[in-house]
Amino acid sequence: MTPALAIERLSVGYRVRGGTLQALRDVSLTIAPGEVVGLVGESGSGKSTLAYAAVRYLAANAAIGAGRVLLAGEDLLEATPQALRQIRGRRIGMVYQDPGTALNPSLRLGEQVAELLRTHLGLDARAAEARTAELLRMVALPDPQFIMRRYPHEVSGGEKQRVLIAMAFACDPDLLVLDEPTTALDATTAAGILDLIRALQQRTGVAVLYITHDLGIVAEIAQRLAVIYAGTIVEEGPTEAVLRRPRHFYTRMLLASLPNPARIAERRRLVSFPGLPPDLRAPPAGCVFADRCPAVEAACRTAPPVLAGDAQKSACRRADIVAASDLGVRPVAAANGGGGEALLRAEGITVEYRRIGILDRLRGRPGDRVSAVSDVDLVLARGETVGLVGESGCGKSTLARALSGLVAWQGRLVFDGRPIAAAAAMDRAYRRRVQLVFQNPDQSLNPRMRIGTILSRPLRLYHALSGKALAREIAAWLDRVRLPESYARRHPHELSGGEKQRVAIARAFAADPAVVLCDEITSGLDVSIQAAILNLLMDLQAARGTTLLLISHDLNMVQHFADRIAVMYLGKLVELRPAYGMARPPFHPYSEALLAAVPVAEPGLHARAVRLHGPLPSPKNPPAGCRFHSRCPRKLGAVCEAAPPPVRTAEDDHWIRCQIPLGELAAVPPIWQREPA
Amino acid sequence: MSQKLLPLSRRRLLQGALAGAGIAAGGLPLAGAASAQQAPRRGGVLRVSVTQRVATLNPLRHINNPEYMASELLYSGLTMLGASMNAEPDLAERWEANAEATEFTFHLRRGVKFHHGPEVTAADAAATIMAVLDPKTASPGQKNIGPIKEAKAVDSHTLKVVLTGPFADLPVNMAHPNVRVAPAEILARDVRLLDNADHGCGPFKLVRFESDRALRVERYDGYHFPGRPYVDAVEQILYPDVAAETAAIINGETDIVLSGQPAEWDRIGKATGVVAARAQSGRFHNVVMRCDAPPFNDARVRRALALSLDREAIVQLVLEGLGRPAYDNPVSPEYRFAAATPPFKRDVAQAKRLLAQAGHPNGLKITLQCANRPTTRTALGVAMREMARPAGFDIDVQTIPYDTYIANVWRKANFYIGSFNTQATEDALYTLLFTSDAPWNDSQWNNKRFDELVYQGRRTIDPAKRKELYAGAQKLMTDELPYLIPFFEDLLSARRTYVQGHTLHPRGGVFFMDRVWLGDGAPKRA
Amino acid sequence: MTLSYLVRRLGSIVVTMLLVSFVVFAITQILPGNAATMILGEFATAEAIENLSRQLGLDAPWYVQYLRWLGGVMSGDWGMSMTLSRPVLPEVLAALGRSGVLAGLSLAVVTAIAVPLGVWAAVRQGRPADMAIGGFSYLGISLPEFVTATLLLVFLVRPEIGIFPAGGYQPLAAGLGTFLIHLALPVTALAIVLTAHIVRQTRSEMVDVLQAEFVRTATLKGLPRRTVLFKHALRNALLPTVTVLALDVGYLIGGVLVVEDIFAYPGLGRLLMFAMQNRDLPMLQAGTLVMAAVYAMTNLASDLVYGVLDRRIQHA
Amino acid sequence: MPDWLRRLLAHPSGSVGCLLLAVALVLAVAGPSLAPFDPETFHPRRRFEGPGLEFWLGTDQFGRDLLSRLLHGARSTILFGVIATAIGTSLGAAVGLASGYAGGLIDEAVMRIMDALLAIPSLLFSLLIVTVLGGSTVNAVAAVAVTIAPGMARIARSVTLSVKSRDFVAAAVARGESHAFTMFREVLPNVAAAVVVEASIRVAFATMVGATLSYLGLGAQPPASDWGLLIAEARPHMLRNAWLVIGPGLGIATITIGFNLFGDALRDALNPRVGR
Repeated sequence: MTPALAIERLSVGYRVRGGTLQALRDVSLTIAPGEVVGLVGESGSGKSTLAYAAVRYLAANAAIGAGRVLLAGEDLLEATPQALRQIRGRRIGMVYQDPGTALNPSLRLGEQVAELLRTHLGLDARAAEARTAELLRMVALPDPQFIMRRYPHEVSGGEKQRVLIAMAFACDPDLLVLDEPTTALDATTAAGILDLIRALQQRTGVAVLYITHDLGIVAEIAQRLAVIYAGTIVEEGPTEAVLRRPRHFYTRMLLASLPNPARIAERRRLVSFPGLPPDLRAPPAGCVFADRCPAVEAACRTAPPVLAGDAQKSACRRADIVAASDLGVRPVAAANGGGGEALLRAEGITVEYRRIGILDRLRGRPGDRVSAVSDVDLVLARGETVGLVGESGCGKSTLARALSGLVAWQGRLVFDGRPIAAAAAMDRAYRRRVQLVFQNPDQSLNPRMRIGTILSRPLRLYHALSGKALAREIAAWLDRVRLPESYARRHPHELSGGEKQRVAIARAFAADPAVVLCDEITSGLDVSIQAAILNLLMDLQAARGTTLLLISHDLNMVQHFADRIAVMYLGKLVELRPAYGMARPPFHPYSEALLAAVPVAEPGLHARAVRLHGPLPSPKNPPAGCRFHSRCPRKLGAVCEAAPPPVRTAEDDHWIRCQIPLGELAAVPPIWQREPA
Repeated sequence: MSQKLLPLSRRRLLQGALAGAGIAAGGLPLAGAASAQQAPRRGGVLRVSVTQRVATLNPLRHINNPEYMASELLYSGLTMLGASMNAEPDLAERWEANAEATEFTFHLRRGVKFHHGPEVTAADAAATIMAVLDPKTASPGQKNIGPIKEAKAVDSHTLKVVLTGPFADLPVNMAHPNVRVAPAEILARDVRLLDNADHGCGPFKLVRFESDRALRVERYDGYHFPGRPYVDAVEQILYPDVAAETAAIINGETDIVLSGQPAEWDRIGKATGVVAARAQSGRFHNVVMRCDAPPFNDARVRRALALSLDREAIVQLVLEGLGRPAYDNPVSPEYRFAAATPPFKRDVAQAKRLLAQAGHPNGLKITLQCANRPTTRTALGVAMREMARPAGFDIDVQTIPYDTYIANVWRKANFYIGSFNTQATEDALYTLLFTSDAPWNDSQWNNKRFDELVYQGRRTIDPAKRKELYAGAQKLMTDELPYLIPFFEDLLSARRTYVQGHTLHPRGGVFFMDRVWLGDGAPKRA
Repeated sequence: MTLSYLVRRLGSIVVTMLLVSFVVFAITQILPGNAATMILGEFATAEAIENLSRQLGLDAPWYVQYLRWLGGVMSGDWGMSMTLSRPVLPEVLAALGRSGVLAGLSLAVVTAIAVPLGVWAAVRQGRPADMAIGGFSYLGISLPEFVTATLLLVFLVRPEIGIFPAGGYQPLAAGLGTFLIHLALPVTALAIVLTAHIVRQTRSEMVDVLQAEFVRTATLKGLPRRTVLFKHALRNALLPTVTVLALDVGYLIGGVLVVEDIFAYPGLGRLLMFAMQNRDLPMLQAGTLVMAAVYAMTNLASDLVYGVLDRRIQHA
Repeated sequence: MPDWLRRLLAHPSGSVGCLLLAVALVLAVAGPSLAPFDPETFHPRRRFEGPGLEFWLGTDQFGRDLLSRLLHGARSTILFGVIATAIGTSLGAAVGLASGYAGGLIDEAVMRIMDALLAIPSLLFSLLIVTVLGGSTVNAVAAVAVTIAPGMARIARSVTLSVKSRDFVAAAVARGESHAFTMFREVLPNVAAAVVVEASIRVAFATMVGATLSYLGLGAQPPASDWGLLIAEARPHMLRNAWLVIGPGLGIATITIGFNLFGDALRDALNPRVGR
């Protein structure tokens, strides 16, 4: 049978300053009709180049060196522009990573779908509109007429992605290329999108190339899996086989660097990759992974390995020993555990933003009041790690900013036995003891300062160091975060993302703080780097007894590292529980949904579908009563809308804010169920 | 083309004769009009381009050539200035003076009507003269129309002008562009009523006045010189940019360039279908040197500067050769009583010597201020700087905006360049600029002897004697050098070849558009 | 939201215009020489000047003069011109109308030429067409108006060509052809700089937008190239250009000053030059105020258009 | 060599711009000593000559050597734009930085004033100021600087606001740094790049406004040889010797193109989005 898509020995390079970046080298991949193939790789691995090569859409500086891209046997690289137009959108559908930018901001959504139908199916305006409505209903958008008249910015990210999916399926294509379609979305939304894609794929039987960095997603959707690294496919085979018994060290390490609720025994430490991917302007002669491989041999560096094998192909000379290798993982660091003496006690912390328009002022109205954080009680004990999770916009970053005095707050704060009345009262001593690490090091490191200067600030301010002593201490801190001393003279842009975040961490710890607030510090990083950063953080914590507040949207990651977990929804804490035993009910319905939404790279391990309705309400006017009631899958009824939910204490260290009695909350089936192997 | 001086009899001077008026009406052969001897033809629209704006239609307030032209088109005066700078009859048919020339009687033409109907009477003329003299009117002519004590109507068509002292030139002064007869009734009500409306009795009546663009007048059929004007309408069109003005006449959009610029004249002359006209005049630039303050209170310094300038070269460099060197006598040969001024050569060595004698052996550093309009002032300044350098003068030329010049420099600064048109008479010139009591006496020369000569001259009726007196005054000026007057500028204009009867009057502000007609090849315009 | 925005913008314009009026008044008050001297000219007596000063209220303290003037402006009495002996306001408005025609036509021409050129250059990025357009636009923005206008005058206004008048203005009543041909050269002179500027703007916006992901989406939908370029890309690239066009009205006003003078076009620019040369203070104040108001209003209009067209702004 | 400079020179328009500015720099420094003649010496018999062996670019209405006048005028012409921009930029940037950093009512008030100044089109504003002060080079520089300042203030302020919202400023605040340190060490260096880029483009504009002021008789005054003034003086004579306009016209175009190219390339070089 002719494959839906066959990429044969494709090489693509980009002309850049200093030579040609060889993005893809001799890559072959086939997708049978009806098959879902996952293509997994980290940023810069060439997975997007491969995806766009499949529709022959490459940047102006790209050069296709050799190879063929066959769509049902027809070579796209030979196709005329007109033929290509006939194929795109009609025979190949695409869904993109960021639905926010993939839609034209100045055209109504309906028109963006309808023009496709008019172009390819020759429908007239009325028929196209009717069909658009049908398609939107198909992607489970409840009110198509309403959505069609909206502009992209007027609907949520999930809804935009649904519109894009509707477009991809509009002409009943043979092939679907999905480029990280859930990455830009919140976990709960992403889970819904993934459900939708899976359902539509099963219904239409379209062949799918699913590109992602997330092995967990692949595990849920793909029948076959290809792992790409530094422009070459290093392993390929049936999903289950690859995940269970990887035959390439890269795959193996990638799996090991993922936090996995199923492998809770490895808590607090992940496998991290040494080194960096090779410079593709001058790719190595031998195995591309040789520099970072724990089992590298001299022979690996001389000749390129061949992708070989029957069903499960691997480009590793030592494919046989991969699964058995221990990867040199260090023993599990002892969990400090909660329950220590309270270091930072926050009571009823509330952060409000007020916006008074001129009309409001004229009419004497108070204006909009946005409460980003509402009445939060949280205790951080000495030396413990508290995870704070929630969707984006739930107020978790604002809470961190309040605790470090960057925004004004109301409530009560006691630090180390000393009450602090307001943000203004946070003096230099407090600021030294409570440090904040920001999400994006590009933002948090001054691009015009050298790394040495950046690190010198806390040392000068809090430790009054100068001269040689200062230089020594800077060097010491660089060493502690495993960066070369010479980096002191560099500017931030000369560092990679992970290295920059190390500098930011060093700057925070250099103040000798008691508490470090980590605000999504790994969310912009690849998993392999994320693991290294988190490991570093844990090492520093272990060495200095620091208290950590680990803020993240990634529940999977947080439960791996934290002692206790706080779940936040629309500015309110809804649940606080020990991380250990995260899989054990009772759950707040929101926590339950968050847990269920995390894809796990464990074949055969399936999460129960717990899906939320609709988009996140605006914090400008949060729902009355329980703020979660508008999306809650287990809403009781009027009572949820009327009264604020009570706090129900399950155990010493576990409480849930919900109307549903604990017993009912506890009586839920387990979230993860293992398929019999 | 120099003007021959006409010896004028006492009678001719003091009494305008009907016969004389006839000659003037027929059109004395004026400069540049030599070719225009066919019979005048009526009809057509004449377009005249100007570079300055007509700010007001009030003739009493007119100050520049385009405005003078407007005055002429719409209004008439008691007399008009002939080509030889003599007074010719206009509204006044004739006039006579008493023996001492302290009282003049003007006899007005009968049946002349204002454009809006009423007849022009002596009362109107008297009111006009008194309005010009009234400081509230702020007429530029207030001090220039003669030592008039009073003007009054003797009867409906007889005007008597009583002077404060003898003044032989009064009939000529009555041709001053600011003395255009306006209705007494309007003047009594509010002089400002003249600003935007036509209350004249001139050859044309107003059709349209857009100050920023154009002025259009049409023939007034009741004009008191029968047969004139010849053209149906005259349009005066404003081109602030000289290059655009030139382009317009070369293109045939306009028929006459009212006043041309030396730099463009060459180009105009070469264009087909265009005649570049040129006439000598007494218009000059004067370098003002304050005689009451150092360094120019020493006549040797003034002489040294005068000697260091190459007059011929200046005419070439500054005027493109379109002028004559002047040797510091403001009275050009066009004036009735001009005396010959001996030319002298540039003499750097002598200049240097004089400068040293005056106490500047190491040279003299001094700032010369030049207004930016007309550009010839700056050019003259730059030329002087360069020419006087070898003699030891280090002249720093400062160009300043015209209005700053008027506000801060003119009549105030030590060393600057002025510019003046030909005046109607020597007396007008002298009493305007040079006598101790002259309103614009800017060099503060204040020479009693000179004042005496001028005063004698104005009360002397005998031309020969007058000429002698004025010659003395001229000699005094070239001896003492209160001003440097390097050149007389030629008057320039241009016209399309089909334009007939157009003349260049040496006075500069006299145009006689009512005598112009359009010959063969003129475009048909509405 | 939108209403509140509008109210805020209008409010800020009122404040801005008040400040502008003050700046203008202040500047003109520092002019050398007494206004009365300027009105009466070089020939006036001291007595007359004193009289007129009193009459004009020039003996009052500056803030009283300012408030009087401002009150006059508010009530439509903008004063009398000192040189033209006429009320200022009708003069300024008539001139403004004619300048508006000139500027509006220039903007229209610029938009009609520059936007397609900019699109073309962006599409042909890095190719000879782009280079040529880029070269032209660098030259265009680097030549002052008085040079281009002079060159146009000298090379195009010739009897051999015989099409273009040397300047002046003919009302529409004189016939559409006459009307337009008198506008041709001033419009060209004004348009050259602006065209260059807008071409660059459009090109750079277009280059940015062509790299945007929604253009990729449109292309990968298999839409015809034309649809992608004009319906998807240009629509979004034009938004910032709208703002730039409004800013260019500022350039345009500057250009109008010079170009109107050279081409004898009786607009606001020339009126202002005339007022400046003659120290006609009421005219100067009125003209400057009107120009500033026009400029401020254009900016407001462009902001509003931008707001209406780009719904992302209101959202933010 | 710093990274941005390398990127600047690698940029095609950047290299051309740098070349043109290098030429301008040489002219500004060494122009007068390169001149073959005294720029003010008349050659009365050699007026309006076209380019030739003795007078390479020909002569003007006084028979002065055009090339020498151009070379002598280069310094003041180039310096005009540079100095006016430098003054205007420093003023504006200082106001914008302070205002943006201070925020609140001060910011509101300052920006309203800047808006008012911006509402008067810049050439008109310059003209007004020069009309008041009187035409001279110094006054023209001041006038152009004053018109540049509010725009620069707006730019500096908006960049300051955006920089202020970046996390490294929040980090400085959270660390307890002084206002002076935050403003001058954290914010200013990040504002400076945008300001410098904008300023380098404004130089071209300032040069053109300077030339226009001279053309209108309100800038440099004879016998100076600023290029704008050369054009103004040559305008009546341009039909007899077109070089009198073409020479300084090309000169002005060269400088303004140079600064425009340089500024654009600098913008790209300093902008990481395009640079990498």
